[in-house]
Amino acid sequence: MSVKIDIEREDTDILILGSGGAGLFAALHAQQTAPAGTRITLAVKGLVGKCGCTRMVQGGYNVALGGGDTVERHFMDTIQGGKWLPNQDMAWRLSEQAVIRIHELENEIGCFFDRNPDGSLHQKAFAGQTADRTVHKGDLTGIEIISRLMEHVLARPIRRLQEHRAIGLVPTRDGASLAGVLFIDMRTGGFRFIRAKCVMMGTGGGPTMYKYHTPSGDKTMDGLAMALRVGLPLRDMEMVQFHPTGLLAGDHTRMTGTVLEEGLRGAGGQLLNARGERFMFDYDQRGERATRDVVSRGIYAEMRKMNDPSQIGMFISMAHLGPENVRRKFAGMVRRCADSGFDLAAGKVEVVPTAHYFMGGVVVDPDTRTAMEGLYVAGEDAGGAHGSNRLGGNGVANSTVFGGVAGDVMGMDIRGMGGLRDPDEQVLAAEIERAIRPLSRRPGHIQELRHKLQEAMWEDVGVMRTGAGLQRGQKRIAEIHAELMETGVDPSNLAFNLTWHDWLNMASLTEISDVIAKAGELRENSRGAHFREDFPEPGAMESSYFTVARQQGEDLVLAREEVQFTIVRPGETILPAGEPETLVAAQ
Amino acid sequence: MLTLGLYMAQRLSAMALAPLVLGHLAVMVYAIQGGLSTAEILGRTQGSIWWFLFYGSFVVAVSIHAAIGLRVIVHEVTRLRGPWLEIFTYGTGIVLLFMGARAVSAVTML
Amino acid sequence: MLKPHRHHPLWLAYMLHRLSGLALALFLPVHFHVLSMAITRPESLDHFLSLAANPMVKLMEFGLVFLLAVHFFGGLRLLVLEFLPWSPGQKSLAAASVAGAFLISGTFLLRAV
Amino acid sequence: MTGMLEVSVWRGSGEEGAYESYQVPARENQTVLDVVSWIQQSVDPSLTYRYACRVGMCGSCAMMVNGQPRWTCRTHVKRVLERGGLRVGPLRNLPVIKDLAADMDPFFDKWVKAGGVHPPSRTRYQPIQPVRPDDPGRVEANKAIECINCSVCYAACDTVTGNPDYLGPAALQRAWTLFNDAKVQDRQAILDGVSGAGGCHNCHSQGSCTRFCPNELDPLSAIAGLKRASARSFLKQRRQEC
Ligand SMILES: Cc1cc2nc3c(=O)[nH]c(=O)nc-3n(C[C@H](O)[C@H](O)[C@H](O)COP(=O)(O)OP(=O)(O)OC[C@H]3O[C@@H](n4cnc5c(N)ncnc54)[C@H](O)[C@@H]3O)c2cc1C
Ligand code: HEM
Ligand code: SF4
Ligand code: F3S
Ligand code: FES
Repeated sequence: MSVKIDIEREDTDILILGSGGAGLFAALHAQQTAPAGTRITLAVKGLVGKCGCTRMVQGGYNVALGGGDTVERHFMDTIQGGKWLPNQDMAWRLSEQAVIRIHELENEIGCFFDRNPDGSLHQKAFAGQTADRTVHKGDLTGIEIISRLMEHVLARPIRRLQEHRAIGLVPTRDGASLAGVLFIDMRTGGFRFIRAKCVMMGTGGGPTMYKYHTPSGDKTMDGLAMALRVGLPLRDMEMVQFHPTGLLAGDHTRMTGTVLEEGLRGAGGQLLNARGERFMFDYDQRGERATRDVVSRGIYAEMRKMNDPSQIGMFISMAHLGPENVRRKFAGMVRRCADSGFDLAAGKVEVVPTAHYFMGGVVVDPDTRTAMEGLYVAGEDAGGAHGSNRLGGNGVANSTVFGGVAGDVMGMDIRGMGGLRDPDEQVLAAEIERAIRPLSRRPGHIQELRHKLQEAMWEDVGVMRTGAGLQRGQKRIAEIHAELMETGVDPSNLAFNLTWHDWLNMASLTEISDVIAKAGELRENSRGAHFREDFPEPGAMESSYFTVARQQGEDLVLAREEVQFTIVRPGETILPAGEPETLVAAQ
Repeated sequence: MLTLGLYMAQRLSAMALAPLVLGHLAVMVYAIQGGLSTAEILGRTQGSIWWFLFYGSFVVAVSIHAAIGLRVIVHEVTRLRGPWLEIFTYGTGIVLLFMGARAVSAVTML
Repeated sequence: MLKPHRHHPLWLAYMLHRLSGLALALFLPVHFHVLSMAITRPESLDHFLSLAANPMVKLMEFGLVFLLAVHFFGGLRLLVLEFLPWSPGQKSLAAASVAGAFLISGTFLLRAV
Repeated sequence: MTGMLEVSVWRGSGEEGAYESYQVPARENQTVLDVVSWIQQSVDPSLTYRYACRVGMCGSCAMMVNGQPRWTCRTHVKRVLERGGLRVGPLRNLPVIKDLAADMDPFFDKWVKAGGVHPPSRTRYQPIQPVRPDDPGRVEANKAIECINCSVCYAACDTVTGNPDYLGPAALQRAWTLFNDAKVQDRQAILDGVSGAGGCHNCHSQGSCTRFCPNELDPLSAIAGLKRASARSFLKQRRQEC
């Protein structure tokens, strides 16, 4: 084999993976909290602030800012939305700290969120909320948040490693602590190992192993796959949130799967089947206005009923609201559809449910600490805050809140830490071995494998699941994984070699897909985003459990763990007696 | 390569030039239409303090304006910068000012 | 050939302004020199001015006045754009300045012949 | 649409390289990014390009398409096809890393240099400043809020090409937004930040920025605003000195 392996080694004090809401906030807070002179490095798979999903946030940011709404109410909505599975201490931290974080974003970072005529922040309600709680900047909230955060990070003495892909967490010899992280410098194709006392992982999950998905292309479950390989427990791995209306434009275009915003249905958009009939009322009395999971299942069921290979999706139609009106109210969305060749305002656009968000993640405590000393996880990579379902607007709140917490906690913890730790060279070597595996094999079509995986996940581990399907899914995933392991990449030029990275993406995706399917099999009931046709009941809330998966040697070990109701028990509430159930005016 | 100061100098001189250019054009049209000879023109301009001030300010403004204008073009086309760019700018301005002064004195003084 | 990213009126207006400014700036020293001959060598100035009857020279003069007019209106356009609270009619402004330039230089030419 | 597209793509790293031709199957719904992706995924695995969001939000995917800068994820092939073909190159005015991926660092360095960072006005423990949405400053600031820092305008501007110090349209537009932001206290600092050697006064109002901005933003006017504001403050200062 002609591949020569050099590893560049360097040290830093605090290392942050990813530049979404979690990564950027961690960097800023670490810089504020850590002792002067602490070296901070931000490493990211794309360009700082320009990759990941925080930038793609449209709807907004959940935070209770008075006017009747309270942190308690936000907390209760989160617990109920998560069907009693959330880690309650994390959900509480999320609701409580969101208040500070939004003030920080406005006052210190310089974000500007939409105002009411009197100058106060404007808030609206997503489905599943009992108060107008979502702060937003038009329907481009993420751009405002990430652009402003990015500016602050760029202007500070924070070392940036862009287009650096983390491929392995490398522990110390005893496996108890993290020594550092192995990267590929994508631009050169070389390896770089960076030791750090504290590492925060915020690589943002991202269920892109589904045929239809919304997240950005750089998100391929790398973080969770790395965590799995170092033996960390992952929870709620069966919980994949589908957004009901993803654009369907064919396999050959990257536009397929991208989101058509929720507001379209809220404003009265209708879902039609191929015969032009509305069908959502067959599935739920709220029709198109039902929650994401319900509408996704409705569309999926209707697709199955139609069973027409030439006509895959359903249609969203807005024209009855008046094309001019639609064009004005949803200017961005209409323009986006027009760019792709569809007329949203006057025609109808074909849609399918699309994988949107991953609730599962690394088990952490409310301070973002993991079972491994020196490793912190925040954002979509961390499990627990949302339980079985994430409310719209809680995603970006989660990543910014816990990213900031991680930065603060690392800045404090590092004071008590000794020197840098030495890596287990065997693990390091094994990670490199794993990454260069395809370079010594005959080049093949990785994209085809990705299609296969996406089909398998969509069909067998998708919107509606069965025990048999989940088992079939595991089999298919294993076959794809085996085929991937024998598929090579031309090693002649590794500099910015996207095909090599496609291979690595596939490796992470297959590893995690398997966990999703197994966790799905283990959960024999239907909660939130997880729906088992063979177990359609949610099960008793009192005895709720969540799934935990961890790699032990060659085996993936799964277990159910009981939910600890540390703050509130099912059937109870922490809202004062006499509080109305909802503060949102009925539509 | 413009800083605020140079920019203001260039724009203010342009504003000054605007009426002066119009005035000059009017004179030319008048002169040509009237079929005036050189001597006749000079006869009117020479010794006139008003013509001196008119063309004098034209020369000052245009020297500033053109020198800065050329500076920008030279910088953007040749990447000239630093002291040489300053020398070029001031040099151009001074040459224009000097030649212009000679012309004005020829036309308006006895 | 004009690169594709330059195919629009504002860029063309910019280039026209630049070329006219450059040409004027190059012509200026010549003009000053000719005028200053008025005292030093009046007879050669006369000779020079008599050339003005020549149609070729007429055309050149027209060109010069045209350049001045182009630059003048282009300059006014920029000054308006930069100093007045701004309205989006930039393209019409650019077109208007060229039209104005033709008008002025045209009258000049007509008068001259 | 059926048949093949004739696509030539810039291959090379740094200063060196050449256009290479590929035949790409034409599809009904196809963006320029899809064409580039197809080449990498199906015929030439070594082709490098950059994208992330694929919906026009991240500004990572800009390239030169038939000589014009564009976001490729939202540029439908039909709209830009010339004689059945496409010519795709890396963004102008930035160093090329490899093939279609440009190094965007200079763009962001200038963003920061232009003072594009919001100076904190209050702390996280103070109430959020009330700002009326119809406040004229806010209305002006809102205009550029959709900027995705894609660098398309930067690639379109010939002043950037000629004057390497020039901060460029996007960074200056950001400064103008901050200048109008009611939450920013020190306006003069912003004007000072854009009045240096590479500042707003170098803009020749070429307008290519506004012409090509995929989000229909208007850096040309924003820069004119900065020129106006700085000229006013210049004159005011002079008057005070006298
Ligand atoms: C289209 C869309 C709309 C959404 N709308 C909303 C909304 O309205 N409200 C809401 O609350 N939430 C919304 N979400 C969810 C929200 O975006 C996420 O919950 C949140 O932004 C996640 O933040 P993060 O920091 O964890 O990850 P991200 O922002 O996704 O960032 C992950 C970062 O990690 C990097 N990375 C990945 N792998 C590696 C690696 N191997 N090495 C180094 N770096 C790596 C990525 O490049 C990226 O920089 C939306 C999501 C999508 C996709
Ligand atoms: C007759 C004398 C003049 C000469 C020799 C002259 C010369 C020049 C030159 C060389 C430039 C630089 C061009 C560039 O940067 O692209 C320029 C720019 C400019 N001129 Fe003139 N000019 C003259 C008259 C005027 C007049 C009368 C006006 C105003 C009405 C004017 C307004 C401007 C402006 C606004 C610019 C700046 C253009 C820019 O930054 O792109 N000029 N001039
Ligand atoms: S102004 Fe427009 S073209 Fe320029 S960076 Fe912003 S979005 Fe892109
Ligand atoms: S293209 Fe360039 S010159 Fe000015 S108006 Fe735009 S920045
Ligand atoms: S890929 Fe994000 S803007 Fe095109």
